[in-house]
Amino acid sequence: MDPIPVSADHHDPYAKPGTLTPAGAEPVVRAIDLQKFYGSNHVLRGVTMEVFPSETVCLIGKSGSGKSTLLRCINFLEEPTVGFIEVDGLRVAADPLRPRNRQHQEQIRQIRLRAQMVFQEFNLFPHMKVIDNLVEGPIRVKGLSRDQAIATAEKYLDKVGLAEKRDEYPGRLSGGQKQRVAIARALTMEPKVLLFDEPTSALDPTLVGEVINVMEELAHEGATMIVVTHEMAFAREAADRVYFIEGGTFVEVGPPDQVIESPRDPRTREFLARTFGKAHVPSADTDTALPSDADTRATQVRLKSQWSPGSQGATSYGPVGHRNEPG
Amino acid sequence: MDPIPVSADHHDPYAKPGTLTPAGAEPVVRAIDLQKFYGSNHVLRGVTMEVFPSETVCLIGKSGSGKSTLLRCINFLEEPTVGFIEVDGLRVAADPLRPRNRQHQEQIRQIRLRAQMVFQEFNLFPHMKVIDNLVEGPIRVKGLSRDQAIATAEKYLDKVGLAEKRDEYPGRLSGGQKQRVAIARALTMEPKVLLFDEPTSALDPTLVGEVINVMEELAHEGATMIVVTHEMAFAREAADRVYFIEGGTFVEVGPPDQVIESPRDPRTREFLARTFGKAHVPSADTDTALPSDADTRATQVRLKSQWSPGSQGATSYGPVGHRNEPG
Amino acid sequence: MAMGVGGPGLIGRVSAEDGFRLAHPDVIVAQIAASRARAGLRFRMIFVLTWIVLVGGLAAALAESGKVDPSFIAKWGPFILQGIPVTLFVSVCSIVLAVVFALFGALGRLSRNPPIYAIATLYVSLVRGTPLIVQIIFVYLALPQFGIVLDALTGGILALSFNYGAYLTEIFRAGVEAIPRGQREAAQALGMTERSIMRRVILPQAIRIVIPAIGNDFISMTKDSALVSLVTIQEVFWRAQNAGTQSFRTFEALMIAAMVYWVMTIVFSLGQERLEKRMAEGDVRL
Amino acid sequence: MAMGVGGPGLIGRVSAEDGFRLAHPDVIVAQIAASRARAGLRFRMIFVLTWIVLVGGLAAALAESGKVDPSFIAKWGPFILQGIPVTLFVSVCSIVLAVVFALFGALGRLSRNPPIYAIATLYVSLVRGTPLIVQIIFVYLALPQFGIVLDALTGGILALSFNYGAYLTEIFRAGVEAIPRGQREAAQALGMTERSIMRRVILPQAIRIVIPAIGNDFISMTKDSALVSLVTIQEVFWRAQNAGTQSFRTFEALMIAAMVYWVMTIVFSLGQERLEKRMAEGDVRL
Amino acid sequence: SGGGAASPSAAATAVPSVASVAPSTAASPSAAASPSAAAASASPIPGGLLDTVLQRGTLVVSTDPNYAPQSVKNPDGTFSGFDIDVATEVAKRLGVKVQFVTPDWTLITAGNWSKRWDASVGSMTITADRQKVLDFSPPYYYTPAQMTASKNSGITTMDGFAGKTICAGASTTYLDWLQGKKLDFGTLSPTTTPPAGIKTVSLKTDADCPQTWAAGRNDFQGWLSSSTTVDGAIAAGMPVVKVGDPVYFEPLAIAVDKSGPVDTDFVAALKTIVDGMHADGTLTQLSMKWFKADLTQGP
Ligand SMILES: Nc1ncnc2c1ncn2[C@@H]1O[C@H](COP(=O)(O)OP(=O)(O)OP(=O)(O)O)[C@@H](O)[C@H]1O
Ligand SMILES: Nc1ncnc2c1ncn2[C@@H]1O[C@H](COP(=O)(O)OP(=O)(O)OP(=O)(O)O)[C@@H](O)[C@H]1O
Ligand SMILES: [Mg+2]
Ligand SMILES: [Mg+2]
Repeated sequence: MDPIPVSADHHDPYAKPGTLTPAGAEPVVRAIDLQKFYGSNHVLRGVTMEVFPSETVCLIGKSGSGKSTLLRCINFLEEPTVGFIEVDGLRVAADPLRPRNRQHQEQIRQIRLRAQMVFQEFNLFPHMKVIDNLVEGPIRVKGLSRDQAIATAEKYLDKVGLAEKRDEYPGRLSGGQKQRVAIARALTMEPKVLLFDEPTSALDPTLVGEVINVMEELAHEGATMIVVTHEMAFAREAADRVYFIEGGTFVEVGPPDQVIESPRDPRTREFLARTFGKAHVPSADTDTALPSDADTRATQVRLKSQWSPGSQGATSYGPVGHRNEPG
Repeated sequence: MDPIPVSADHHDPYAKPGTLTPAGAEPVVRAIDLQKFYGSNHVLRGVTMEVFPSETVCLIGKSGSGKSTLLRCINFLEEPTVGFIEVDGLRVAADPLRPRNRQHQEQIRQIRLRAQMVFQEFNLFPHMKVIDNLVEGPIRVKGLSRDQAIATAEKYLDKVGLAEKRDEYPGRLSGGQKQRVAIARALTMEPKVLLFDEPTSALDPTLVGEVINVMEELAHEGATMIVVTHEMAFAREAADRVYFIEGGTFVEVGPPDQVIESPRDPRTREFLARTFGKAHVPSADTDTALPSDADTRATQVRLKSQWSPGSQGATSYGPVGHRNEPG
Repeated sequence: MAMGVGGPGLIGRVSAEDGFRLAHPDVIVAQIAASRARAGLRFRMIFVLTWIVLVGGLAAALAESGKVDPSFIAKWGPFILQGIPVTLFVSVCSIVLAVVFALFGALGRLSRNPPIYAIATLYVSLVRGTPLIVQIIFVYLALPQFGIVLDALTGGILALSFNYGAYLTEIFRAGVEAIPRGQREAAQALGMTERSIMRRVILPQAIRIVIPAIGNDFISMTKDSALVSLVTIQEVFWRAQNAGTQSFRTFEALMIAAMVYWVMTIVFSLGQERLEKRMAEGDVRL
Repeated sequence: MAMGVGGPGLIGRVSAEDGFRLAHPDVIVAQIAASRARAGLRFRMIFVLTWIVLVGGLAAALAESGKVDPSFIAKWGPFILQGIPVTLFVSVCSIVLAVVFALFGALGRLSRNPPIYAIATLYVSLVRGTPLIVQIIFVYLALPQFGIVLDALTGGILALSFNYGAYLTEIFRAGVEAIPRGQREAAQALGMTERSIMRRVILPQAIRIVIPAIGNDFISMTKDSALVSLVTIQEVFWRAQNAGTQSFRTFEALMIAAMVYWVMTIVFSLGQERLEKRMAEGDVRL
Repeated sequence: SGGGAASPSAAATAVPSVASVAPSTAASPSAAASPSAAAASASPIPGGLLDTVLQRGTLVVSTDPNYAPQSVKNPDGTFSGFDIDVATEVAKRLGVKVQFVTPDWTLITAGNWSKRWDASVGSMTITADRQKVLDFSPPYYYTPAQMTASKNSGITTMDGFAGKTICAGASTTYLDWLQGKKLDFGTLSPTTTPPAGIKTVSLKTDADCPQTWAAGRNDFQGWLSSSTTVDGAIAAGMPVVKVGDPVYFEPLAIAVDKSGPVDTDFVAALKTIVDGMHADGTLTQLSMKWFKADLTQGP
């Protein structure tokens, strides 16, 4: 492999402002020429991705293709080997050879609190009540007063429909409720972008819907989101752009109706076939495709085109308040 | 609930000799008016089942419906609460109130070695080589000499296509290989009947085929088998009779083309729909039904009608010897 | 037709016209539950009986043989029992101090600062590598050489807690490492500093994991505190030895001491069991 | 446009025409590996240095202060070291015997026969409930009352192994219970008798689980064997105390003993680590 | 109680170690009576202690080698000291070899030896309490009990100890005396009483007390032990000063376990031997050798 040119001014050729992006906005997240080695395992082989405000992008790909690694490099849970991360105008370059100095550490912390992550395994703090899980970050990290923090926390807890679980311990919640609390915890930090790493993979199939509903809601309200997911129905409905990653590089990028419904690259096509069964192989008329596992769930999900604020699908997940309506 | 009459002479109304059963043979396994309580949980509510020599019967039903319990009562891994078990003419009545005396224990041991079980989790002995796993039973239980036992063991190891793994430790085998060794271990006991409790549920989907192949082979060679499974393709292809159990009683019993292809009972129909997706809902022409998860695997399986000794399907699982050809 | 053993189980009745008729399910459940309860009761009774026979038999045999002098017990028993508060005081103080040592030890063992890590590791290695009895005498004789003169009680407590601190250090470290990596990551992702993560997220969870181990160590401590008798602390064992040698009845004296320790550990174990059960039932699930 | 810190990492070169050019992946991998290795080496060096400074500094301070007499060490050192074979002999014999006790103890604790279970439970409870020092003297004094007179060495070994046997009993029991239920069921399903199941399936697996614990207990045993000095066994601690008392230099003598024990435990721990690693790598995976 | 200490150099002569056995090389002067004066005289009681010893051909003697110069274990593993020489000579006169074992002092004084050893030649004080469980030979020497103070306590007179804390070895007569117990040594019973209002502490052995001072601790101000031990401590540089005259003298004798085999003939034989050793000057010679003073004649 020959040396690759790296430049801080590289741009994601596929990135373009999403349907909800305010005019003239700069990208919130830029990952530039990102590479990551685990030992000699070359996991990310130079990826460049830009996400504009109020966009939802989905990251799909086989197990081990580097999806989580990319997401975790964005908020420096993993130290990238080469490249740049920029979140909300804050740029930090990869620097794998030295421990980070204080100034760097502070920059990284600033990036983290702007790019909040929701984990597959929820990772709620089990020794704290739900409300304390939510206020921990704002109080310790953003220096809010407890009262302020609680007010914000309650707002977002209400948003995910769990106001009444305020004083429960996480151990007493179902998986779906846990993940909704985790989303509320991220929202309470009022970040610029939300990172989701397979937020429904650890859930019982019957509980996937309630979490997907919350995420859809957020997407439609103009939250900026990067979502690693296997829920094709979600990607199809809510994503502005889908990145298909394989072997640490983007193989195909585009709007969902291109990447998912009529993939051009044979690798994408094979992935979709293998992962979701043959029912997903592109067909002229999606509506006539026979329902399968994933589609059974998809019935709980409203298509973006049909969605309007305040409307409730057949399956609701409790009281949900609506933030700023996208113009 | 009123007292139920229990009689040692009750018969399974659905049982009839299978296609491979020698004329005039008595049932190998009889479970008569079997009931099982776990504490106050009434798990088996009086089931009667008879299996003739060389028959393969499949047991299907929802999680928690009592499938495993029935199977485990047959070889007394669970003590039944009410009823009789008869294996190869040896009959033992339920007796939950006392510990079993020596004579009973010996009878139960005799039943166990005639009705060999294959577990979902393989349960190979990890501290013994494959060959030692196989000869342990024959030497300790049947009193065979080591040489005799090894000869038998090698025969069956060859049969499941794992002759070359003879001196491996189980830890080094794949899931599918483990389960094939477990089947060989059961076969080496030369039992009258094989009991399978979801033998492929713990396997990676790509490994299911090799185990199903071995089981099909056995079925076609005239082994007597009771199989708890979710692999409808197997049931459809290999079963003489399918028992659908719900809430501890048999709801529908019959040949697979009735129970699976055109179930009469609404509970059966609902179960099939829920478990296997709508593709399984009976349709006039099975071949035109769209492929689904289970069907993808089914392509590795030969239909009974097409099967003939010595023929190898598209997917083979290594050298397989053939025992007695069914007439 | 079928050979075999056993008639139908006892649950039901046989009548002439329709053979065996099964009892109502509720009756079956009740009968099985009753049979279980009977078996459990029988087991416990035989268990208690065996203990009584063994312990009582041994006591009776000793009393009969004349090898044991009841008047000795009457005379010296109270003297030995007076050691219990001392033993308890030493044990409680030592376990508290040991937890403090262990907290710092564990932070050191988890530190990525090489000197701090090295010091903590040396502490653990040295203390776990030498006998407690050596350490107790050592603290008694060594610290004064550096001008630190502690009274015997303080010195004994210090030695015990220094020793247990090292063992608890490793338990605490393991407790911290048992916290799933996701907890740290979630806190990092929130933007929390390393200090906050440790103090707010990791330690509170680790401490709960570690409480049973502290309980176990406390129980051991009550026994190991016998060794501080060597540095003139008049706890149960010291008193027993003293009483024994004075009246040439070391055997009886030690028997009394053994009983005292046994009862103490049984009581504490019961207490610990209840604590653990309460923790398991509590709201906070880890 | 973007504020932020840091230029591109060091891996590559900047050229005029096309900005930054990345190094070959192999070079990147090698550079990172080298940087890791350097950091690791630095850590280990500081670690060792800290130990040397601490231990050496302490030794130097003591030597300088005149509190420690080098001639004493020269004279009595060899005498104390001669206790090592005795310590080892006692420890090895005791651990072997303890394993035997524990095997029977664990079978008893797992038995559903109430008297056997009760006896095993009493054994564990009594032994774990009383101090080792009491037990050692007790065995020495009590057994003769029943006409059993053992020489000191046998008695000491018996007391130690009886004690450790009780602790190992519970470890063995836990080891047996850690074997997945499926193993027992598979053996039952083959028709094996309870005896065979235990002997052929459960115990061989349990023993492998339990080997590290036996190793740990052996290391503790070398230290606890110091207590058998009370019953005249001339192992390391006895010799140290003796040398110290005779020459009024207990402090130095105990320091030598502590070093001896420390080195022994370090050596054994290394041995155990290697054993565990070998077991982990071995063919047999549990 | 035994008790004495001296610089290790006191161990001038090598005496066989625990296992090995040999006649005394240094201690026994030519004046020693012909061997086995007592042993040969009367036929021993069958199964009795004397019978056992003669049958075995070895006298097993317990000694606590924490008391120089009475009993010392040398760096080479051999024993030496006054008691060792006495024991060796006694065995020689019994016509048997000698072997030493080293149980803890508290175990020796507790009796119930369970035949683990035959006799204690360990400078044991004859007390009425001990006579309940042990039989004694006549005293083979007498040690003065000497009160001492730590150098930095500034105490110089017995009155200075009033209200202070005083240390003694565990299970010693010194501790008993300090605690105000009546010591019953027969005609030698002490008439002195301990200083008023004192408290006591006990350490494992006598020699631990001065070491505590040397280490810098001041848990106690006084120490009571045998003058021989005190001399040893002073010689080893311990910060100890003698205070006043000896407070009493202890008759020290060979002890035998009462609960063991019948020992009347053995005790009789011991009496003959000890009396002989007094008479022929053997004991005086040994005392001069180890203590630089004749302690065999009593106060
Ligand atoms: N901490 C780590 N150390 C070493 N290798 C790692 C680490 N994390 C991930 N890898 C390796 O990096 C590669 C990519 O892992 P990654 O978790 O990013 O995949 P993924 O696309 O998220 O897969 P999945 O769908 O299974 O979550 C894999 O080969 C994995 O083994
Ligand atoms: N050992 C047991 N003790 C108590 N209850 C049990 C036990 N084993 C099974 N049960 C209960 O018995 C019922 C039937 O269990 P069983 O395992 O037979 O179901 P199953 O049909 O095999 O389900 P699955 O498909 O999940 O294996 C369930 O309600 C289960 O909770
Ligand atoms: Mg991932
Ligand atoms: Mg089951």
